[in-house]
Amino acid sequence: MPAAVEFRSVSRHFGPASAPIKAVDGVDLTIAEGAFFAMLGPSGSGKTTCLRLISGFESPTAGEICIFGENVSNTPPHLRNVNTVFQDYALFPHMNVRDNVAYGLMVKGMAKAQRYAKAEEMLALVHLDAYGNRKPGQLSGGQRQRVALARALVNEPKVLLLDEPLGALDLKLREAMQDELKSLQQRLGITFVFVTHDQHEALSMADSLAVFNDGKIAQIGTPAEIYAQPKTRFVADFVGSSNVLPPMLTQSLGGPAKWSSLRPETLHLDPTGALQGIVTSLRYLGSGHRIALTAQGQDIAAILPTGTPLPEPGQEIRLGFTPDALHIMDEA
Amino acid sequence: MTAILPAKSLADRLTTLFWRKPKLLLALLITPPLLWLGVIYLGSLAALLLQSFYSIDEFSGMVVREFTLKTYGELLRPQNYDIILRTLTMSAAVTIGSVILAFPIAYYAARYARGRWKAVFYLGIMLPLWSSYLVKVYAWKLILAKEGIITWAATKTHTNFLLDAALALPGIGGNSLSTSYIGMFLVFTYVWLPFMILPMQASLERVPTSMLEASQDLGATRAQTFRTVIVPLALPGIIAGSIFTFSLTMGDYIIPQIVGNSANFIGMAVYQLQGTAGNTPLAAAFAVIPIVIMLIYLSLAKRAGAFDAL
Amino acid sequence: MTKTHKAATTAALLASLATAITPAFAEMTEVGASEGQVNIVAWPGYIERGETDKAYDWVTKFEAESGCKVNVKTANTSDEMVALMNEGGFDLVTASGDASLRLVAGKRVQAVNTALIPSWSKIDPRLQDAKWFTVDGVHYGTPYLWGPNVLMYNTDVFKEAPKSWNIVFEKMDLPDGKSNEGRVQAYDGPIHIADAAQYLMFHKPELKITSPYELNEDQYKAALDLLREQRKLVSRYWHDAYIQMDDFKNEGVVASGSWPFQVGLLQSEKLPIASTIPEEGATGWADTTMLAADAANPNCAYKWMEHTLNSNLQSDLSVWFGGNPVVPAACTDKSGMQTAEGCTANGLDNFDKIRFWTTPTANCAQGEGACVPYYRWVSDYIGVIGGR
Amino acid sequence: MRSDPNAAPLSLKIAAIGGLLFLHLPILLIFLYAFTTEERTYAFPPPGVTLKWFAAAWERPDIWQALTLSLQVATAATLLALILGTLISAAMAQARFFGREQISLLIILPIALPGVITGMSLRSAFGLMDIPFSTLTIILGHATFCIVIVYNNAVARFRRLSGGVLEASADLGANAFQTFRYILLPNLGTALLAGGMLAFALSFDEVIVTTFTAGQQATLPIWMLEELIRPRQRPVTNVVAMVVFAATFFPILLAYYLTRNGSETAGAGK
Repeated sequence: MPAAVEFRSVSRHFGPASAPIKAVDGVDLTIAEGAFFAMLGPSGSGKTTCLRLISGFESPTAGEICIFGENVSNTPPHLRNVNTVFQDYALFPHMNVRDNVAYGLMVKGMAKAQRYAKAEEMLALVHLDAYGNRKPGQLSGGQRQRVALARALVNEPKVLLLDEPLGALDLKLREAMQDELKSLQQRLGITFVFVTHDQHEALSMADSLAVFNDGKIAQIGTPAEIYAQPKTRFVADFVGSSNVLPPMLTQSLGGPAKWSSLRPETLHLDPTGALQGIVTSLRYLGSGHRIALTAQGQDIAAILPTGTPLPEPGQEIRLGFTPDALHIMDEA
Repeated sequence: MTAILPAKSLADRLTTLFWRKPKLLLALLITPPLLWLGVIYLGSLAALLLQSFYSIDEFSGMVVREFTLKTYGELLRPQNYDIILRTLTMSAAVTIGSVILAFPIAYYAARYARGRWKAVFYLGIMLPLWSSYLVKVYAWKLILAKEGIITWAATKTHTNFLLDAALALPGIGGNSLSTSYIGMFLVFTYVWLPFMILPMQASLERVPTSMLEASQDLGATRAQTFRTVIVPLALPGIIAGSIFTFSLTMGDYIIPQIVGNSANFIGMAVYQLQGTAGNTPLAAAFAVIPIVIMLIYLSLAKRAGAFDAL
Repeated sequence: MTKTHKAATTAALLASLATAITPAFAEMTEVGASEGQVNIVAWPGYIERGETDKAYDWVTKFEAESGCKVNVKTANTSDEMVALMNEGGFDLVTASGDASLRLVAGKRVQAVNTALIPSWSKIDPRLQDAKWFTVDGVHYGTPYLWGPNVLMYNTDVFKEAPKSWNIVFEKMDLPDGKSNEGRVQAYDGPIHIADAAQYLMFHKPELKITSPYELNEDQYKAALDLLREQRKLVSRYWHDAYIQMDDFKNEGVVASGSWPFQVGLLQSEKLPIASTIPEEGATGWADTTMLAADAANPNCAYKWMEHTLNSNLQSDLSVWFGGNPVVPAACTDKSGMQTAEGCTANGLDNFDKIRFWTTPTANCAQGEGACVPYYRWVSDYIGVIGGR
Repeated sequence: MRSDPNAAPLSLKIAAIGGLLFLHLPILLIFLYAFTTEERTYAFPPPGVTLKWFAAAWERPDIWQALTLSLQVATAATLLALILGTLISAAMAQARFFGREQISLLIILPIALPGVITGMSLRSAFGLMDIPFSTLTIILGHATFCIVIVYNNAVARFRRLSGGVLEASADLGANAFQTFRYILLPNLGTALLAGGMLAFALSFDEVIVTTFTAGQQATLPIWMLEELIRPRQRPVTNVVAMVVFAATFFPILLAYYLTRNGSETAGAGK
């Protein structure tokens, strides 16, 4: 069974061949059918370009892209059986919600009654059945987002692409939509590929993810793998808020002379702990306290659960951790 | 269902072609207008300019098709130099006059006029644009004539002395308003005024009210707000409008024929030299002046972002 | 449409096609079927179809009889006429003497076969071979009308006719005691230099001007100097007959060189206007209906030329425009509104005293290249009007 | 002094309304002389009032011919300008490419250069290409300077139209033609209509370029020029000017509401 999406040494360069801007640089990627796959990275890391390569709005400079085993490198967007939920939703401002949702069916030539029936069905799925006659301008952000979703899903795509789909929503709505998207994906069994710069979103929703940096994939894996075993300083730093320790410090903590990462929540106060430093500040997080300290010239963060006695700023403390919390990275 | 949908129609296949060769679509879109503007229009402009490097034979009056700069030299002859100077002065004066007259209208329409008044202002500015230029010019002739409406009104109000004082001004005065530069200035300003108001209003409308409030909030007086906030923000519109007022004045040959003292303007000179005197090289050389001025003007305007306000 | 009609139309179409393709180098040998229209460039007031005054209409009947619709494009100066003819698209032009030879030299007009114009013999003998349309014995058109450039004046200001052109050339007080500054006009065409030259011919014999159209550098300079003085008096030059009439009505203008046409129209409006030919004499125009080299409608053009020599037309035209018929019989045969007295008033007997407009050329009676050519008249007159 | 910030200062109000009056008093004069009983000297004030010039204008075939021609020319030129202007604005909105800046300058050139130059150039081009002067050449001349009007309106709308909707359309399976028909055209519609109306107005009143590109045909402005210089029934010109003015009142009002609504829709997304 072929993968839903496969990148084979795909590059996308912009600008002159002599001094190209490498938006995507030699990416190999396999996304399994039925996956909820996240592409995570800071802006400009190439994740959105990868999404646009799948939908067809960009063409690879080198390499090839397959969808369900078929090479689509030569297929224009309108003939690819994938659909996109755009970042700004890109709803058609002159059409009402129903016409927006039915658009894909209309251009395929489906009869009016039939396509409207399907559109209503889709609107019901996203809980907007009463909104068919409204114009996009009359909807809230969350509602627009769901219209965009319905409009993409009505075509029964083999892969649904989501470009920062929740970026424009406020926190509460975003969390609700995260759940909704996840359950929708599970119900429909369609492969979801979504792009985000929000590591929480990626970790909580995806069943596997790729971390992008500088046009390349820094690491692919399940959220747990990425979180617990970052391969590079960049991943460790970008995913979660890890303490990235230089080789010298790693060594002084009993590790090899390599870069390592230490998650703040794995640290605890321990008078015999290996990590010694001076507290610089304290911050209340609700679920606990975040303590910033300097150790051997390095800024270190630790999260202490509520109930732990707290040090004062300026106080020298020692922190301990379980040995497997110190994750040694491949990167030298 | 597979990942690739079949191309069902010619339109689908063409779309595929456009997608594969995005330059092709661009070329298809741009070729017809470019053929027209780039080849025919620019080509004929170039052909016109080429003629300015020819000259007129002193004896026969026939055009000599040999490269020379002699014709350009002729532009510097006092009578021709006068024409250029006179035209540019008038164009500049008309532009400045239009800015001053247009500003209150544009500013009021953009900032204060609401609802029905907004429509009144819009119509009030657009309608004169739509009513025949020629009939308006002739109406002005009636207004400005020695025995015309202004004289009539001045007599009725016993303000003849003001009119006489204006006409006695050296250089721009004359026997009557309709044969003086003052009269010509009035007519030019009148006919081109809407071309200044519209872009000015458009750019003033883009100034958010909050910005003016912020300025006042920061303690700026009205005059300071005007000078430091409104004028700079209206500038693209003013420049865009001035492209029209300047260029239209520079090239017009009908108004100087009807109003004024028969002294030549560039537009008239080009028209007469080319059409009636058969001196195409000199006409072409004259034509080069507005072209060069407008090209410089346009490139400066582009830099000032005035094209968006056009 | 009947079959015969159709055939006739086809024939006419083919004929016009043939003439369109073959340049009309050869003279016509016969006048064929009407092409349906004729396009004429004319002076304002020259071709009337009763639109201004129902009594003056010499087009409607012609159109009905010949089947040629007459399309008229008016021009205000000779230069404009030449330009229009250079552009093409016209069959005929009523060219004055300062345009006619330019048109011949420029090959814009073709020779006319006088044998195809039955009324040719009725033309005033003084005009039949006039040098402004006859080159090497070949005729390039049929005479249409001639007349003087008169001095038009306001009778409220001038109780008596002015004796000299000096009222428009030199600063002075007019009979009403006020200065002539801003109250006189001059023609806005380079040919007006000839009027100045003619004035100098009379007042400065030491310049030895023999013809106002043949000026050497010194004579030319003197004429321009006079015109520069005139510039100070003139607040607006007249370019167009109707605008001049407006200026006499609304702008306080009281004297100017003009055409009998304006005088007649202003008088018909009961305005205090009269005209005279002062002691210096007058320049004048003798106009010829010329046939374009590439005329698309030569048959209609020939029909029109014959029509123009009809004494009824000549009679009405000379009254309407204020000129002299080229068919002298029109003055006396009562075929139209003209009378013998009218012709005398228009200067019929002054033919030899009028110096007709001709195009100044470098080669003149004073020698090869001795005279100032016309194109310089054009640019210098622009300078004079501009205040140089 | 801190007055209500939403009320205009009196001086501004006076200047603005004074400016509007300056724009309209001469037009009122044109109207007035359409009713005068005295056609020769146009003395002010007119001695009497009559409606006979309306009847006279109605019966003049030359007016109808000129009006018909002007309508034909303006319609054809506007259509041509709409097509060419839309094409070029689509190309300009679509991509950055070599020479883009130069092209935007080129589009503006025919209207930024004085009409006498545009007219003369076109005339010589038609001459060189052996195109006889006809209605067609008038239309081509007018279309040349109308393109920029359409272009300006269309390109502004393109700029406001989020690029995403065109991609969304393709993404949902529409080919380029369907996208044009269902997405682009409805969104550009009012901008094109407004641009088209302005272009129509410009063409309808154009005289300078027309004198160079017309053959024997007279458009309404050319007819007016002839008529004003050589008046037969002078008030008839005023009647025509007045009728044209009145006839354009509603289309302008319509264009105003169309473009206004257009900007409201676009503003709603903010």
